Amino acid sequence: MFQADTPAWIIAPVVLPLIAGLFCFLFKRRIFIIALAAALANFFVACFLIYQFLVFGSMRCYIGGWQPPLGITLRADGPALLMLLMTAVTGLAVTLYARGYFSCRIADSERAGRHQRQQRYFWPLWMLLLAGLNGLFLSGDIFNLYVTLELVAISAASLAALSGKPASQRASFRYLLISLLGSLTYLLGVVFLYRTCGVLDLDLLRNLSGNGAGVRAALALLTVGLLLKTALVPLHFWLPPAHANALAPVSVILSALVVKGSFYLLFRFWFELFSPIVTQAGLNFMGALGAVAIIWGAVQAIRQQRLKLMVAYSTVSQLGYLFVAFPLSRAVEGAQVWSIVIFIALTHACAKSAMFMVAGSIYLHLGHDRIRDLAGVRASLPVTVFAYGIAGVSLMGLPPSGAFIAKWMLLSSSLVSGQWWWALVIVAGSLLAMVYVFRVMSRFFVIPEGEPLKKPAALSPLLEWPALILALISLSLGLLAPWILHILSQGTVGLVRVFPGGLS
Amino acid sequence: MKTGTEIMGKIRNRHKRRDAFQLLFLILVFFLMALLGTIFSTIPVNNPGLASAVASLQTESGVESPVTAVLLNFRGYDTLLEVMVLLLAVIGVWSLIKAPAPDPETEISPVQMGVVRLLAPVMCLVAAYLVWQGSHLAGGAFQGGAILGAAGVLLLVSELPWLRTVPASVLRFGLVLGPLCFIGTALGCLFLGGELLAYPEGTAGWLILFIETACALSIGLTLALLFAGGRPHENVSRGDIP
Amino acid sequence: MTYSILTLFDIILVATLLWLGWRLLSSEDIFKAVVLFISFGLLMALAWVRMRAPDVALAEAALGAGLTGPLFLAALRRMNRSHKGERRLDIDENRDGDHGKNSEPT
Amino acid sequence: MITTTLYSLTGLILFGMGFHTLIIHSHPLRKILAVNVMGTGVFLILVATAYVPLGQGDIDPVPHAMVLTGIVVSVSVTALALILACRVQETSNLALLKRRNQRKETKETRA
Amino acid sequence: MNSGQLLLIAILLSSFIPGIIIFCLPEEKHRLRTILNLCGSLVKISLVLLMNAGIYYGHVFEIRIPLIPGVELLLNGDPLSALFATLSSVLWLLTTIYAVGYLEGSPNRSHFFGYFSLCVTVTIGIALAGNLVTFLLFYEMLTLATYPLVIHRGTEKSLRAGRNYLIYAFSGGAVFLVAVVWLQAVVGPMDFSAAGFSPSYIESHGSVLALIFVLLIIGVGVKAALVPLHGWLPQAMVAPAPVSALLHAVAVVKAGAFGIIRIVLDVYGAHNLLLLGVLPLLAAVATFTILYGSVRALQQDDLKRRLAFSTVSQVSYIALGMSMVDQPLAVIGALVHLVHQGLMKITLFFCAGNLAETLGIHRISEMRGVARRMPLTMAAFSIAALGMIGIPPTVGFVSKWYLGLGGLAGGNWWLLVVLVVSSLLNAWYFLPILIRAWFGKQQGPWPEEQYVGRFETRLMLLGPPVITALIVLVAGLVANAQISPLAWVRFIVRGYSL
Repeated sequence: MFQADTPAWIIAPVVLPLIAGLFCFLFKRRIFIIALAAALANFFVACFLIYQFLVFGSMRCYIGGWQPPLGITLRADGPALLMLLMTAVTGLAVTLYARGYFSCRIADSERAGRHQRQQRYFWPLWMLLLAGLNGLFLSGDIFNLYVTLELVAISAASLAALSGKPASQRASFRYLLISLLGSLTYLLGVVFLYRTCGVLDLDLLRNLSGNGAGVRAALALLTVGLLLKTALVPLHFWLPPAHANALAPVSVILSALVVKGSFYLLFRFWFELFSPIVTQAGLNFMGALGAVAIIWGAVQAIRQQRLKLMVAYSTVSQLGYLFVAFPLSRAVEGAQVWSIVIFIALTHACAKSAMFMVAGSIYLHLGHDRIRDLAGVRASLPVTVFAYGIAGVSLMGLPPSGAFIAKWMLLSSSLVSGQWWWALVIVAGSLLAMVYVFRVMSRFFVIPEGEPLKKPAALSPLLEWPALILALISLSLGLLAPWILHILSQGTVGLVRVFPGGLS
Repeated sequence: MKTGTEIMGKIRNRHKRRDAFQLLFLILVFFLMALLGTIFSTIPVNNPGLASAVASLQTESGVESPVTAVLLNFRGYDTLLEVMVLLLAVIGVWSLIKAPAPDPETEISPVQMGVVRLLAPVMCLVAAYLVWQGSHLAGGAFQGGAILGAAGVLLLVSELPWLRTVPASVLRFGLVLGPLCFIGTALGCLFLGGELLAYPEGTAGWLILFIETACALSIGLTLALLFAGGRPHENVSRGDIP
Repeated sequence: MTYSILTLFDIILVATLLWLGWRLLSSEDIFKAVVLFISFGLLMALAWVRMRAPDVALAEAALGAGLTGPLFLAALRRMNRSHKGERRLDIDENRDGDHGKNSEPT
Repeated sequence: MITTTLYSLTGLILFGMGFHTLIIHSHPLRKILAVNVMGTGVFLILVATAYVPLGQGDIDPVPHAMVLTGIVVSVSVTALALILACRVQETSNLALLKRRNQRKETKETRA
Repeated sequence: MNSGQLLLIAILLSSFIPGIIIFCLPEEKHRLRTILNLCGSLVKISLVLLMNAGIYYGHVFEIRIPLIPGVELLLNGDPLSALFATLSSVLWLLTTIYAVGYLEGSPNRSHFFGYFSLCVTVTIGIALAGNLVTFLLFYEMLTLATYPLVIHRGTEKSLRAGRNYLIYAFSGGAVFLVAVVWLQAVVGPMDFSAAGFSPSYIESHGSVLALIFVLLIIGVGVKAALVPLHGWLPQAMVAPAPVSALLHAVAVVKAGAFGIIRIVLDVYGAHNLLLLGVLPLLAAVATFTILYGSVRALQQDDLKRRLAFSTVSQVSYIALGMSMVDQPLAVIGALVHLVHQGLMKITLFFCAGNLAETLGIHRISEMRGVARRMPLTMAAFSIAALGMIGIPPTVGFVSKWYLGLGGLAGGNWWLLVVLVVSSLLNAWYFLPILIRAWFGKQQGPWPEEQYVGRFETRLMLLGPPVITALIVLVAGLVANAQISPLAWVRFIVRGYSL
């Protein structure tokens, strides 16, 4: 019934977390086991789907057996599968980390009840968010994408408010309103598209959309809606407070995964669905916003006094790189465009999760995250500090991280096409990243004066090792580059590039 | 005295600046909407939409109402996720806050009680009817669920004492029932027919009704609990009623 | 384009809708705004019927007016109650502590 | 045709009005109301697009289904946002009161 | 995977694995850590020597790891990399012994030795890099691995020095990255090879290629401490003495100088550079750096700072020699100076560290009569200092001799002037130290005498400088023998058919 080439496997990454989310909500005990099982299954399914994709090619699953234009199609191509894998890997690490995090907080008896309650609601929300994200990456229907966007937005906003601090709730309220505004703008764009083309399926839309004013207006609306959710400067104002005030595992999820979801859609629209009507001016505009984001976010990150806020502003800065890829995509070899974005996204997902995990662990350990007072952490949390260093190196884009590969491609295409100003921005951005990463790093090396008053207990390995492993993955992504390129070049038309050395 | 007038002046200035900003923004929004309106009205409408596609497959869908066919058959996946969104809202609300304790001072007048006693069963009936007629007329799980939810709101407003003693686990089960039945059916179809949500031939009508009934119950409960505005008192759920 | 008596009806309906929308968004009093919102929802249901969308009309009447309105009112009441101050403070503090004692095992 | 245009423009105006209010006004409930009005505007455009006068053919049911989905989503989001707004107000009031009480206490101790 | 590839991997792992294990070791396992370190470095030396033999007999050592089209990691053992690898691995052994003695009883040693091992791994990586991408990879990693060593003391002063070091090094790295990408964009992917890229590009992209050359030199010049990019080096003196030795003689500055050699010989090639006409620029920068470093060294009273400026000056001999790449004798002088300067400078730093650790002497003014208290240390110091001045029969003389010959052969008489002036300056700042130490009279007690024992200081501190000083002498005496740095350099230069 289920052969290796059955397209129905595609729905597993959506359905498994959904069911897990339902059970996590229903049951009281062993929630973690359910969530862990789902995260593990999700990871294996993602791996299997990639295997399936490599063997049998791009898959399409018509839900209910109804073909487009009526039915909804799920499709698994290279970029979608890589995003899926990114989510699965990060998600697995977050699941483990969250377990350690909540156990550690519950062990502190003063507020055990509140922390237990947070844990109780964290798991179903996280599982449903995971399902929503997977659905987003796989969906091939523009209205279904709206529903998944809402699924992601609601669960993300609830997660952001989970910590119960007034600041986090204010930030979460603002986040909810912003993502609602984004969703509605997106929906208006969908209405424009439906009015023009009369179909909702992405593949059909690509053929039908043409070059009318309606399609342009739809693209503008979809873009604005998704930009709000992606937090590109100047629409980034909601992100730092929401990400910095949430619980540590939630910050990881929001920063590493949620913003990627809307960006992924945006990129799909600009380079697949609407590529005929996208103009160089539009691409340059997006690139300019990205350049401003890189510099502005990094400068803000340098100015922060708290570790979590610093990491959050670094997200603002790193998202800029994704947009600088826009104008360079067409510059030389249009084929490279997905690979640049995918490398940045994958590296950032792993490295940023590791960083937020580190920030959370340090917060648990010290009771604060003031950058000035981080002395002595190195002695008590060596693994965590090591993870921070490696994640920081990946964010700076030093070789052999995935970001280095992306930076290489960006620089190369900007220099070849003579748009050297992007190269300047990229180099300046990575130098600024060096400043904010090492501003914290150097504090770790300060040897504290006198003995600390009480030696805090060591943290559980669940809090330290997932961060290190993610950081190592992000650093070694550059070495996995041929494999990633192979996946990207397999199905996407126009991405086929002959690899000189041969891959098999 | 002088400082006082200065402060007043500053406040007025700030007001002026804000007013200017508001005006500017108003003009901006106006122009944006005018632009969108112009574009929208100039879109040439030469596509048939999906009406003909739906009409041609209507007989295969197992129901007569086209909207229900789209909702629960052609685009059932959307509806599945949407039911999840509803559930998610409840989880989100529960994670935020406890349901407010009943206000002991409010007295329910006997007239209101009477109205509630009368209305609630009628509304349940209407809801059941709406779900039933959803297969061929307007109506369906959402409408039925909404009426059920309204009945729940009515009960909540009238502060019936037994409402507070409903165990949280029952509520959780009720909330999950609809989505679970939906996913269960979808998966069942997957295992029997090889496609998610592809109802086996001839059973579509009944399966849709089954899903709609379960979903209507859950949606009604969801809406009522959203109105209740917070998580239930969990200690009740363990049976030790105070 | 054909103009009929229905067009007149449309124009009246649309004008009322816009007027209600404007009033509810700009009225000083939030409570009034919520009441206006409920009537706006009911009128929308009428518009849906006019658009030959009875399903949507039913849903709008039940959900948009019948449930969203009470939700707003409940939230308004809750907010006003929290304004009153001192008494709520004690309750809220008890809440957390109370929950700490009855914490459920996981 | 005229009906479609009329209602879609109304929807667009509602969307714009809601957007304007969302940005300008600061009260959380007003913001949520504004989002609801915006949503209604979008739904109105969508349904108006599908409108066909009586006797001139079948109505396209897909936009109706989309609007139904949208309404349900917007109700659930509204509920969540309302509770969040209440919670924000409660906690910030709480912080305010605590600060006020502390100030009172310090005054008393000083006295 | 053939035996050559296995050998390359084993060379890298022989310090990497001990490093990782040392990170995980608890702080108090000193003996195990020392054993691991020493075993690692001995294994590494023997493997490197094995590779040298293989290279001499024409074996091919090459590992290619493709990343993306046009970008691949390439490890390649050629005679030039053998030279640098041998230098680093031998000096690492000595520095490790010295560091074990130096850091006895200080905190955070497992981190220190962990980063120490990583640092050497990365340096060997630089030596073995077969193309610019690989070089860049290890070059950036070198910054990362040395940073914790520079700020090891954890004081505000060391943090400041570390910050400056990072800013200089990563800015240089960024410029280097841009240059590498640009070069690849112009001439396509290329490995290090004697020929360089095809001269046909010079006609089409002459000015761009010249600009890229300047950017590349700036990129590596930061680590090679070419003036005005040398600012970090004197500040980094706050680090412990073994780290200074490592920075100056084994890893960082040497990596920069090695990078200049690679760029000139293997990326551009002598022929292309003569066509481009950028060599006089390099010569000017190198000359200025030599003179400026010497003059600044004169002004320093702090011993380590004087040595640091001396490094700035001395390393630029390599750049100066490379700027006359058409003269084989000058190239020989430059290449052999890579080794010789390392030997001499590490001796000087070991000795300075000994003075500071044993007697608390940090300033030259405090050194009166110190030779009577620590005769062996000061003897080693004197040999190295005389070598720096270029007095035969030390190795310093050999380098300067070849550089001078190369200059004369090319008709560059100004080179002789530079050599003479800089040697005079060297003498001017080294001889007073020697005179003060040997013939001065001790005035009052030593600032902070910490060690009183059978020898003048701990054996682990005394051994390494004495050994390196002996090598300085012996290698100078037997420079013409079958096995000597000079012989190997001649072997290298033969391969370039200049």
